[in-house]
Amino acid sequence: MVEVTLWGSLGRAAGGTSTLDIEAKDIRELFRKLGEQHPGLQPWIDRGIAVSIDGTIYRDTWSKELPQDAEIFLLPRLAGG
Amino acid sequence: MAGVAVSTTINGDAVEYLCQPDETLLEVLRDRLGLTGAKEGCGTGDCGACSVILDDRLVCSCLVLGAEAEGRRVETVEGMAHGDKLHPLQQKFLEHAALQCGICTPGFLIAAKDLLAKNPSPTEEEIRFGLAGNLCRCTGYDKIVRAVQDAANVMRGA
Amino acid sequence: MEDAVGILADSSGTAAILAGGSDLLVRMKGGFIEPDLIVDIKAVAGLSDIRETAEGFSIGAAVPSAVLGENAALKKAWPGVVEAARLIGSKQVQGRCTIVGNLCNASPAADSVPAMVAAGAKAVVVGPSGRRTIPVETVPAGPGRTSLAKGEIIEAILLDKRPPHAGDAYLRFIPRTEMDIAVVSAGVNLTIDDKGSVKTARVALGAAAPTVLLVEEAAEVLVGSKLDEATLERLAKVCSGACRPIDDKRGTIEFRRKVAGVLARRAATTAYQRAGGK
Amino acid sequence: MNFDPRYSARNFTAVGTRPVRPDGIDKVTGRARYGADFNMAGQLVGRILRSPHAHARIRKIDTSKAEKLPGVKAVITAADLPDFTNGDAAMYDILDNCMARKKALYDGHAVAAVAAIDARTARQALKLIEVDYEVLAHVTDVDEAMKHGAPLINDAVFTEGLDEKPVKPSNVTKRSQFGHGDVHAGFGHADFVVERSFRTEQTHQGYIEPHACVASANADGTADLWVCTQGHFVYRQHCAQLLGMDASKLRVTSSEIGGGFGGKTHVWAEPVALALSRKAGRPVKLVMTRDEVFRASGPTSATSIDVRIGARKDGTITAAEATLRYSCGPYAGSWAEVGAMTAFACYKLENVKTVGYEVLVNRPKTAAYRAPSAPMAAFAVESAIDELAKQVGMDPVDFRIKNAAQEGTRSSYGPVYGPIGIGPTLEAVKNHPHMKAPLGKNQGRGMACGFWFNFGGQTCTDLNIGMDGSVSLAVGTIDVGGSRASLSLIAAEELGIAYEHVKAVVADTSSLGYNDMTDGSRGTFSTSMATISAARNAIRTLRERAAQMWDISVDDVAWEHGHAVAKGEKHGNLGKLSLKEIAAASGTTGGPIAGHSELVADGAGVSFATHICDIEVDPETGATRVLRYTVVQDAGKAVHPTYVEGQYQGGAAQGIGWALNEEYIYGKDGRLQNPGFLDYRIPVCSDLPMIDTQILEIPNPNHPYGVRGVGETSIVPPLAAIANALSNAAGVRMTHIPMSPPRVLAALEAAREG
Repeated sequence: MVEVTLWGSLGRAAGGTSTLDIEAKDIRELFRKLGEQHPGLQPWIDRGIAVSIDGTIYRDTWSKELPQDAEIFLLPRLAGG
Repeated sequence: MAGVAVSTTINGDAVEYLCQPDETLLEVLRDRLGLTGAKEGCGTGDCGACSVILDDRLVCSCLVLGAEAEGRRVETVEGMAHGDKLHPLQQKFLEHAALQCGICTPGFLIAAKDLLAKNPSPTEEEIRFGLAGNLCRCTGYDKIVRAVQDAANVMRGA
Repeated sequence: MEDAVGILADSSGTAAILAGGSDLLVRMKGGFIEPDLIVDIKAVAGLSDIRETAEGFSIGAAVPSAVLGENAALKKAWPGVVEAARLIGSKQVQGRCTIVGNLCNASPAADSVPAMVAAGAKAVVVGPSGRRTIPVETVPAGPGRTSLAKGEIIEAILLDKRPPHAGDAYLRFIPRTEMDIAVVSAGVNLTIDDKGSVKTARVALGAAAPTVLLVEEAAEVLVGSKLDEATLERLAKVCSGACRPIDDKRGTIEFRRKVAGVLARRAATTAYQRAGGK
Repeated sequence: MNFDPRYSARNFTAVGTRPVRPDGIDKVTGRARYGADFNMAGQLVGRILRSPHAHARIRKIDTSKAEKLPGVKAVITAADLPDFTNGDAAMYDILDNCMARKKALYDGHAVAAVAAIDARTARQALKLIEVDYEVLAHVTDVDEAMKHGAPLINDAVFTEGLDEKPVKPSNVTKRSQFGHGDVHAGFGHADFVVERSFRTEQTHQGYIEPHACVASANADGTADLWVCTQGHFVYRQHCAQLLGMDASKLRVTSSEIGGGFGGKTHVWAEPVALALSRKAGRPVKLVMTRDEVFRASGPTSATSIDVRIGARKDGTITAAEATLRYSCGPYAGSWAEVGAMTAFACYKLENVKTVGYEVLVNRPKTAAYRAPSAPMAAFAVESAIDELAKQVGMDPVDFRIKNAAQEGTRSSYGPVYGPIGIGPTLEAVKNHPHMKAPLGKNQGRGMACGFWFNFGGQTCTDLNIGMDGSVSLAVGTIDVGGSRASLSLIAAEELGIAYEHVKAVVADTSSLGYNDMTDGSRGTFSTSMATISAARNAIRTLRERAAQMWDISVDDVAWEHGHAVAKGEKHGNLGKLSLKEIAAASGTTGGPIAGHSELVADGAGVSFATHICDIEVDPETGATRVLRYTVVQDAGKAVHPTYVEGQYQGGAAQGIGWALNEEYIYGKDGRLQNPGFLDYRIPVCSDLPMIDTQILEIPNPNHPYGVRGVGETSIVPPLAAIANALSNAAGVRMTHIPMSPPRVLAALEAAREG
């Protein structure tokens, strides 16, 4: 079980909750569970979400495991310059 | 319109070409003679990327007609090195990383060559005002000025 | 010279004169003008010479600004006119552009024109009906328009010989340190007597009206003074008041008015020092 | 072989040195080929007809006269670009921006294009195309566009991210929000509060090379594209989709690129060139004029930002709030969202809230410009922080040190920070001689902080070892400013050979797997990760070949300083095998030796900076001159220090230009008034002093050598650093960028009378 925090706008798309507890061992399972429990998030997931694990930002690398005590934070995908 | 026949000298070689009356020297160099060292950054004389030396005068080749080169001497970046020996400015621009993307570099090398020909030991301010006609967006000019200072020392044998 | 005039007079479509070309080629590239005929006058005898005579200087129409800057006698006599010519465009443009081209392009913000007007320079015009000499301020008729008739070419700019204790100066305001067109500019030319009072003066403002503005009232403020603070203050006020600038992408009316006064003061101070005033 | 990206301290031999770059000779001799330097046999000249109106419905386009003009080989409109975007809104916007389908949405929007035998014919052909426009009301200002009753750019847009679903269309495409704690309560505890509104005008990346490409589409559905770009794989993907082609049938070769800074991360005219070439059956060369680059490529946003920050007497910030409105051009974007994320990123805040609004306007489609969205937000925040420090009575550096984020701080955009460099850059600035240098009349000093995220992303690298032991490195990320030098250093470091024996090239899209764009300062970070991984794979093969040559087990073979070494006394007599010797025998030991890597580089470390700036202001004209400038930034590990300094200096120079003179000026008619380098004033050589740099190295734990991206942060602090210097010099708080002379003079006059 990991605690996942959703950034402002994403939190609203999940019905106003900003933190969720989800049983997921890696990013792929996390996205699948998120989509099931909160269908409102699916368009955001499809468009691409960045996952921050203990402050390090990962793109949607499915195989990336989610350590139990890690701080998980979901962020919009970023464009650079 | 009928073409204009022009015979001129480019980097020491005799060259002949036919060009339209309203065709610029930059277009002639790049599109007719394959000398793509001079670059078009603006086409209005505001960026210096097309600088060449015309009879010992630093000019923007986008503001010179191809027909005006008749009987005159044109120097472009392609003529700066001698065989495999780079001009000191070319060498120092590399050593100081005075270029990043390099699109403005040919123009800067020609402008710096003209500057040092007329002022062999310029101050930093004289270099900066002497090169103010050449825009660079990558370097912030710092390493370009240092490269020109270094080349000036080498060329003076200092 | 007469051949060039003949070709131009007989030409049917739009014809353009080419000396430096730094304005002409920009307007051609931008599609503002598509001339059917371009007459390059650089090979015409005499047009590339600067001649010093008893009456003063004659600057050929094809002399590039950079060459003006390399003529010691001209720089000594008319430092203001030369520094104005040397501010046109970049170093690359300096190798090509001419003060006659700058005058005939008739931009209100032309750099060399306020200094020439302050200097009382004259233009020698050659045309189908012969040669005439007119004050430079009468050449521009409005933004991009001149008073020259079809087939007329300016052959040279004449500058008088300098009396003792004479000095001129030109300043412009640009946001950068190089490469800009003047947002507003001022040219001042004056002579002083041996006690340091201004005997004669001419003050001209650029980019402050549709054409370069000769401000008589400003000259009157200077004459008789030793450029004390009060005089300079009045000069600035008069110049700001005389302006009829516009709001455009380079500056606001209010900014041009204020800075016109500031530049007139500073240029007058430099001209006064060059004339030997303390 | 899975690759362990974690940092491990080591002392370097090649990395950290300053060799001359491998691709430099061509660039100083004029032989390097940029976008417009390439030609193909039988090529035509392409030109685009652009809307003169800011907003107009296109009723009809008559191309018949143009098609009949002798020398014209193809004329196209949107009808020649059928919609293959099947529901992908972002791709549809790109298609519509390449050629208007229903409405012309800004001055310069492409509406038609021709391919002809020469430029003169193409120009004449454009004049013969008749477009029947129905001119509509337009809006170009970001605040005006949000007002009730403003002309609607796209009546199918309903604001996303609001609590209740809107019923009426709007120019605001999205609202985004970040932050934590309770700002209302926080402001309750504040002894001092600063509240100000700021505006920044739209600016352009200002690359000296206009967009240029040569497109060659064949009847069999294959095509070639030679183009200056920051990401040839992304260009291939977008062009192929827009033209209904298989991506692998379109080979995109990147030319040398004459600057990008984010502006060449997006296709503008390339799909048009391909469509022209397909219709004409001949290659088409399409080069934008400078006027077109300004009117119709991708400048950054114009912004309007409100900031409110409160602090206690002891200097602790109790609450920070910002509302950020960013113009996106006529198409949706996420620029305010990124601004909202970066605004307070430098600080440790108990209560913080940022809200971003994406606003449609009749201006060109906004694209990224070096740390996109961050410089504007930093201008507002760092100006307000400076003012707050003054009210609290603290030195601006000390005030920032007291509130700076550290490892473990919850960032204003959400995640907790790992090891970061904001504190060390502030300490370095506090002790820097620049801070103690004397100032003269009308002179002032200002400082400001900046941050950028940096990314990783998909990267492929091939490292091939020649029979002579020299190494050729093929990378997929575009080298904009010298990364081939740093990547060669990295390959040399990992293989233990001399830098001179490595030759790095950028491969085209047919010789490597997909690579992400060179943006987000990821060039060196992610490609060095893939290069190290490829080198380690090659070393494994080298050890296997050495084992085979010695006829011992590969487990007994180690790799040290470019040599295979037999471990264990029983191999004491075997000596060492150099890479050269192993390579020479490769023909008999199994064939060519290479190392490949295809990975997603993650864990890009953030890069913080603090800048110091001295200026002098002319009280009579409002002109501001930069006298001295110092950049202190954390690079994690500077692979090639000279080029890291170059990124610091180049970013600062762009920031200075943005702060003082650069802006898009639109007339009341909605047309861009200064589309050229004369009146869009980027800094010239004589405008700037030398830009001093100090590189800090706080290793990024997620990169083997500790490398962080460095390319973008340096443009973030200058706007505020100069504004704070002006406040220090003349006591005026400038709130509108650029701080051009008319605006500064008006502020000085107001202060004198006030």
